[in-house]
Amino acid sequence: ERAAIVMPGSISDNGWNQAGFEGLTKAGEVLGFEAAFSESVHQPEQIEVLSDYARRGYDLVIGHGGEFQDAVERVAARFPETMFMVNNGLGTKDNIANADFYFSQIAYLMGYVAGSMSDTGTIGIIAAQQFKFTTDTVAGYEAGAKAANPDVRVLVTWTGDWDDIAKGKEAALNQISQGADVVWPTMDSATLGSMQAVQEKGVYGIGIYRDAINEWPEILQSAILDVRGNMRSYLDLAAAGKLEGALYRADMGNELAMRIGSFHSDIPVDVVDEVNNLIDAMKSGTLVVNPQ
Amino acid sequence: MDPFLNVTGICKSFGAVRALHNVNLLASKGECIAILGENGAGKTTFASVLIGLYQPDNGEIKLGGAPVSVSSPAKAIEHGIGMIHQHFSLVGAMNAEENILIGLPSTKRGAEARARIRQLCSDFDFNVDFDIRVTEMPVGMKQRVEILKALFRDVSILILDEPTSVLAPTEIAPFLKGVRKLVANGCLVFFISHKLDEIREIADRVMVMRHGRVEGVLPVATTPMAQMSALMMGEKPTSETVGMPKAEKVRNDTSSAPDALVVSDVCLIDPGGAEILQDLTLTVKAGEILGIAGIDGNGQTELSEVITGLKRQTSGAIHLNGTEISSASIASRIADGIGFVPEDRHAEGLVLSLSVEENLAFRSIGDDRFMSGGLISRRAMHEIASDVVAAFDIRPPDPKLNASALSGGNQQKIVLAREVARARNLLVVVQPTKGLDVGATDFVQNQIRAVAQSGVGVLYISTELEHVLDISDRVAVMAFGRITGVVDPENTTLQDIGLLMTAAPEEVK
Amino acid sequence: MIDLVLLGDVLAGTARLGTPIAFAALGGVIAERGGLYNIGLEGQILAGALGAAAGSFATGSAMIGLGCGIICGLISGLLLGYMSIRLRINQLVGGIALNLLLAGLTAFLSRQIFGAQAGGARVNGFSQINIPFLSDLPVVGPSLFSQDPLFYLLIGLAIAAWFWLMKSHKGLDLRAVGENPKAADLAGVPVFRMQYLAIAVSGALAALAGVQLVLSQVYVFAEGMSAGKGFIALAAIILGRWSPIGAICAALFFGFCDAVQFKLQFTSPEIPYQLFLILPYLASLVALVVLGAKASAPASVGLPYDREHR
Amino acid sequence: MNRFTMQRRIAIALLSALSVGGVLILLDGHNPFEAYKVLFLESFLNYWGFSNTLVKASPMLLAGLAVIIPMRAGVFNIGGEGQIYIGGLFGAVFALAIPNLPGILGVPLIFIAAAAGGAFWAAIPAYLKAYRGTNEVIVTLLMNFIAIHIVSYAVAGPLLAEGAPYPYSEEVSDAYRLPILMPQSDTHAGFVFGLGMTIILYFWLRFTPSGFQLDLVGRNARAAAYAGVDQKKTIIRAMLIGGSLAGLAGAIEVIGLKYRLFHLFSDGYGYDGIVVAFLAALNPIVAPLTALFLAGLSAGAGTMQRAVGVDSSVIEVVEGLVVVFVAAALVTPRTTSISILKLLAKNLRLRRQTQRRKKEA
Ligand SMILES: Nc1ncnc2c1ncn2[C@@H]1O[C@H](COP(=O)(O)OP(=O)(O)OP(=O)(O)O)[C@@H](O)[C@H]1O
Ligand SMILES: Nc1ncnc2c1ncn2[C@@H]1O[C@H](COP(=O)(O)OP(=O)(O)OP(=O)(O)O)[C@@H](O)[C@H]1O
Ligand SMILES: [Mg+2]
Ligand SMILES: [Mg+2]
Repeated sequence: ERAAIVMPGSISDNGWNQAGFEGLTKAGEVLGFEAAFSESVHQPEQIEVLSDYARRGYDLVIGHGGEFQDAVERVAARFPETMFMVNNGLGTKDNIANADFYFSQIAYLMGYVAGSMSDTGTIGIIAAQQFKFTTDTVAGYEAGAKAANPDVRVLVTWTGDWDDIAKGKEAALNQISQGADVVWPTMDSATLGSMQAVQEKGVYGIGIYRDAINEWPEILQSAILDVRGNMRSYLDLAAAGKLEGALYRADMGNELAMRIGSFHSDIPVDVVDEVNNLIDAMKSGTLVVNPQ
Repeated sequence: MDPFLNVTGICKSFGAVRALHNVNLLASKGECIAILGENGAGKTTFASVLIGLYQPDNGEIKLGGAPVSVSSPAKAIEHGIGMIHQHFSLVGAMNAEENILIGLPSTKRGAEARARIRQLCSDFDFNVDFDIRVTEMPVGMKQRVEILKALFRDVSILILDEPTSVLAPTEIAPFLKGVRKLVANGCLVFFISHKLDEIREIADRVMVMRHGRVEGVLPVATTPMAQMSALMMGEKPTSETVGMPKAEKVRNDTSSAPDALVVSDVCLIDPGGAEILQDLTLTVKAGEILGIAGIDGNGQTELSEVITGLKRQTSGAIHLNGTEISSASIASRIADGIGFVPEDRHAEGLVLSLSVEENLAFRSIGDDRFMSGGLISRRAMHEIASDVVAAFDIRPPDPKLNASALSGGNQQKIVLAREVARARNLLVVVQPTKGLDVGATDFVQNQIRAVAQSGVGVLYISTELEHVLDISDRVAVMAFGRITGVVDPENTTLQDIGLLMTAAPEEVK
Repeated sequence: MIDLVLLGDVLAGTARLGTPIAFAALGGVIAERGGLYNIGLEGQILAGALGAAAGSFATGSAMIGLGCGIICGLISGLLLGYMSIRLRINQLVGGIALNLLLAGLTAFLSRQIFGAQAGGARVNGFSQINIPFLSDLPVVGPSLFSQDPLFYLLIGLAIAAWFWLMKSHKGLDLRAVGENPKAADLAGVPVFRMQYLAIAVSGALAALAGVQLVLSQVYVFAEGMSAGKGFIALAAIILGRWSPIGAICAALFFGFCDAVQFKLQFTSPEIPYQLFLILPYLASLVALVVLGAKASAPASVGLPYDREHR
Repeated sequence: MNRFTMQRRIAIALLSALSVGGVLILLDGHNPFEAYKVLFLESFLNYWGFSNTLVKASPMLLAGLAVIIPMRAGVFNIGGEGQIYIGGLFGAVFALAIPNLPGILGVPLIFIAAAAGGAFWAAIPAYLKAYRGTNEVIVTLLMNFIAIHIVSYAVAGPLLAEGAPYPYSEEVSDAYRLPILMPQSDTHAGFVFGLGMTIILYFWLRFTPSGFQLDLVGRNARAAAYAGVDQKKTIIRAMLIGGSLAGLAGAIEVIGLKYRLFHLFSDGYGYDGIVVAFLAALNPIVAPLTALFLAGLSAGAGTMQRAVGVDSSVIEVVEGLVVVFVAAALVTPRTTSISILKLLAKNLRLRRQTQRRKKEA
């Protein structure tokens, strides 16, 4: 079995791409896959790169990000024998599977924590660019925050750049000076800049992709979108030859792929409990967060 | 005693062109050596080797007995070698003072330096405006700045490459006197010029060059002019070299001819408010050569530009063959058959990065001569150029060569050849003989006469008074943007003209 | 009162966002005044950033990081100089290629130096310096007089560069080289040496932009962290009319617009955010048109000087 | 340096670039020879590799021409990137708004719309340059950023395809897609179209008065004025042509490759165009060669990563080095403006002469 992943950004971005890269290589080691990757593949090259892997006989070719959906559809039609997967994709075919996350669900939890912990009643979220992943996340975050505190004000800043660290920092400083005392940066490298500002100004932050409190002590809670775990779950299927052209959506029910991280010690027990209750409600289906 | 400068076996080629071939020379301090040679003979190249601009392919330079390597102009300056360049090398965006001080050690740039520059100016009787940038200067002033720059650098060897070509006659004498003083103080001066009378006046010896070789180094005092020319031309008599009999000097009777050009009451006020041209009126009849004499910077350039459309007059009218063209575009004036040899060949007369043949065509590219079937015919362009190159003796005779590779004089010939061929109704020439050797000058003057004889009016603007007097049917003198008088070149004295040239504005009224 | 706080915020943001651009623009001015385009600013910012991060990472000293960053900038500047001056490569092609090369090299080296945790390795940097008394002023105090040391260095360097370029003899020589290298050469200016000097200094200044990003702002190196600042700096050079002070003002103006842009996102969330992102570029454009930047570039910038060519 | 022949210079240059790069590849833990084999073989000599090269060369060629024409008039068009975006936007909007025309009609109209878009984006700096003396470099540069954000807004907002996970528009209808030249691949007719443009522009510059005069303005504006050429109009004309060409590059990306308008659909092709143009010494007829070179380098570099696993950061270094060294080799002493073709021709002639001489001897 051979699998290849094609990523839009750099494998050392501390974010989406790094998660994807590590996901495939780690899973490959465990499952005995031969794993290949291409990083920083931009729009015009997508088709070329995806086809090339298919042509080289990779059994599974993964487009890491919704921006690959269209190119994967084109290429998949040409290589019916190859299985394709789009992380954060939307739209399946016989040999196209999608994997994505129920973003708004976990964002809701982050919003809830942030809303509960904000003294000022203002919290912020920073994103690079507006599309399904980010708009879902923002919506879930807002809803969660409102659930914790109906009067909360949620600041949203768009930086237009996933990797401009200085801009990430500036955006966070801006939100903080507007009164935000919890900030959730959701970019890639630029997240580092935002966290720097959070640390300097002594407010709280929220992590993404991994349990970020290990790196930044001011992290209240992290939305662990475990791309690794998510990929692991579908790579297991692939290894068993059972991967189908279906949507594999990770939600709070799939802890391997999506879960929350460690709680900051400042968070009172009752908030922790409420969050855990929310998770249970999500799992049981009594709490449905939109957009789904 | 060892000679001060000993040059042996210098060779320099540019591609296939052998610009210098085994040049040897001994020279001592306190001597002025003129370098004489046809256009393209290698004079500037030799000077450029001395100054470290070109690295010779072969050969050795010894100074005071010791071999020196002049690997850059900075090195040359260290060795006390300075040069005034044929084509100005000034920084346009800076003023005169800055241009003179560039590159000097800091110790020589203080307040005393400024005082010394002004002292030099008055010693040489130079009129330099220190408040304007070089781009705003008339050519004559640029040349004065170029000269000051070299003089300021306390050199023991000074090379002057055609230094007087755009100086006013009144400035030449004091300049030559100044140079003599330098020589007397022990400076070794090389004086490159096509003007035999200047050479005679200033040089001790003359080094005659031809096709990159030194044909001889002769004492000026005892060598007849004819011998110098003969050496320079390679034994052939002047007129034959240029392929045309020297025309009889015939004055055209144009009194009954129609007016080719009428300029009436033209004023030109520059953006700064200065009156460059003031109520200027003149007429050129068809077939007549009207000379314009005057000190450089008195509005001659602007007059030519107003007539050809490069500048728009503030008021007044211009008629060509009775039709008003006061506000016609440059293109339409070109189409009307106005030929124009501008003052600055590098700035506008030529496109240095184009080939000779393209330069010969670019101002008439839409003409039938250059077109076939609605497209530019590169072949026609080449054939026409081959003819012109032969007729004007442009060297090296390769129409595909970039114009930048040609010597100054040969470049000038390109411009002249093109415009002479273009002029159907009027030919305006400014400093047409600038940088031309004796033979080429004769040839060009003949060409201009021939153009006039074919019925075209010619406006001949030059600071070379002799050439103006020699060729013109009438001479108008310009000063301060006005015509201060129109004289008959046969019956006038230099003194009269000199008076008119310097007439104060109020006297003119 | 709110407005004053807002103003203070924006000013502080201006300094933060504008400083790296200003360093790079200052570098660009020096190079262009000497007749060389430095299109490699973007790559040199990265080189400086990596140098600073590596230096500080290895020794724990921000000062050594600063030194390493500057050295990386000098080297990358000299490299570009060699390409433009000696090899006479088209200066745009050379600069673009240098950007590509340095983007790759810094990424490669950072992966080697910091390992897989590339983005994560945090290093020691500078902290803010409060200028006594001035930093206590309302509004401008906290924003302008309580900055990191490199901001003050920027101001100092800008004034020094202006003085050197416009008032000193060597500065005159350098400008002459940029205007007409042949004239300068013939007047005895060592043209090539001056150009190497200018391009090396230019590289070092651009590198300071990267150093500032790493040692004063985010304390980590990240691939591609220059994020286009080198290109904005190119615009600032022109908007600042090739003057050190002007370029810095232009860079800070750009930073100002970017800072304002962030504020506007809060006040008008209904407007598409892309319009706000456009603001700094649009404002610079308008400023250019309004100010009528007629001033022209050094006459010979970009043209390789060849002594024997005429 | 002067003593080396052209081939020797290029060979030496490539060797130096590759050995420096080879060291890095070695450091990265791969076999440089294997990597280089892939780099060269798979960019030109392999069906798929060559097809990738052609796909990339198409926008690069048009973007290169979009730099060449204005530059020949003395205008520095850094704005190719922005013009590509706006051209792509105009083309896509047209294609999506009027989806039912037959291809024979629709495609030319899309091209016209895209050219108009690019020309419009170029007209602004052109006007500012010609009539207000504003420096075009900065205007075009700033407008690139603006254009990218405009397209970003368009595809995330009004043009966003239904249910799209990422900002992109609906697909253009089948009739509008450019024909595929190499079966099974994505090699669309864009490069051929670019070649056509190249030839037209070459002849225009060389054999028509208006083209010749445009060139004059760039070489010596004062001489051009003296030759009666209206500098302002020429600048505008050159920029409109340049902008149209870049706009066409945008259209080709949309209806040739992606069939949709994407956020960030051009990956710096406008800037690649600058390299293409200057490597070609601003001679249009050489631009296809330099575009192929640059595209092949980039395509080959990609395969080097996929086939051998060389780190992409190392590949960028190798690409940068190759461009630098080849550019250095192409600079001939003292004749920077001589085109590659001319040089090659000259070299061939020289070689034949020496061979003949050898035979005679
Ligand atoms: N840099 C150069 N590149 C190519 N050819 C050159 C160069 N410099 C000089 N030449 C050639 O060398 C020859 C000598 O030129 P040079 O300028 O020395 O002539 P000159 O005697 O000064 O002529 P003129 O009186 O016209 O100024 C000419 O044929 C010229 O074309
Ligand atoms: N770097 C450049 N900058 C500006 N113009 C150039 C440059 N290189 C070439 N040209 C001009 O482009 C035009 C066409 O180029 P090309 O090289 O084909 O002309 P050419 O050399 O005259 O052709 P040929 O030698 O086949 O007759 C010519 O006018 C040429 O001078
Ligand atoms: Mg000469
Ligand atoms: Mg001469």
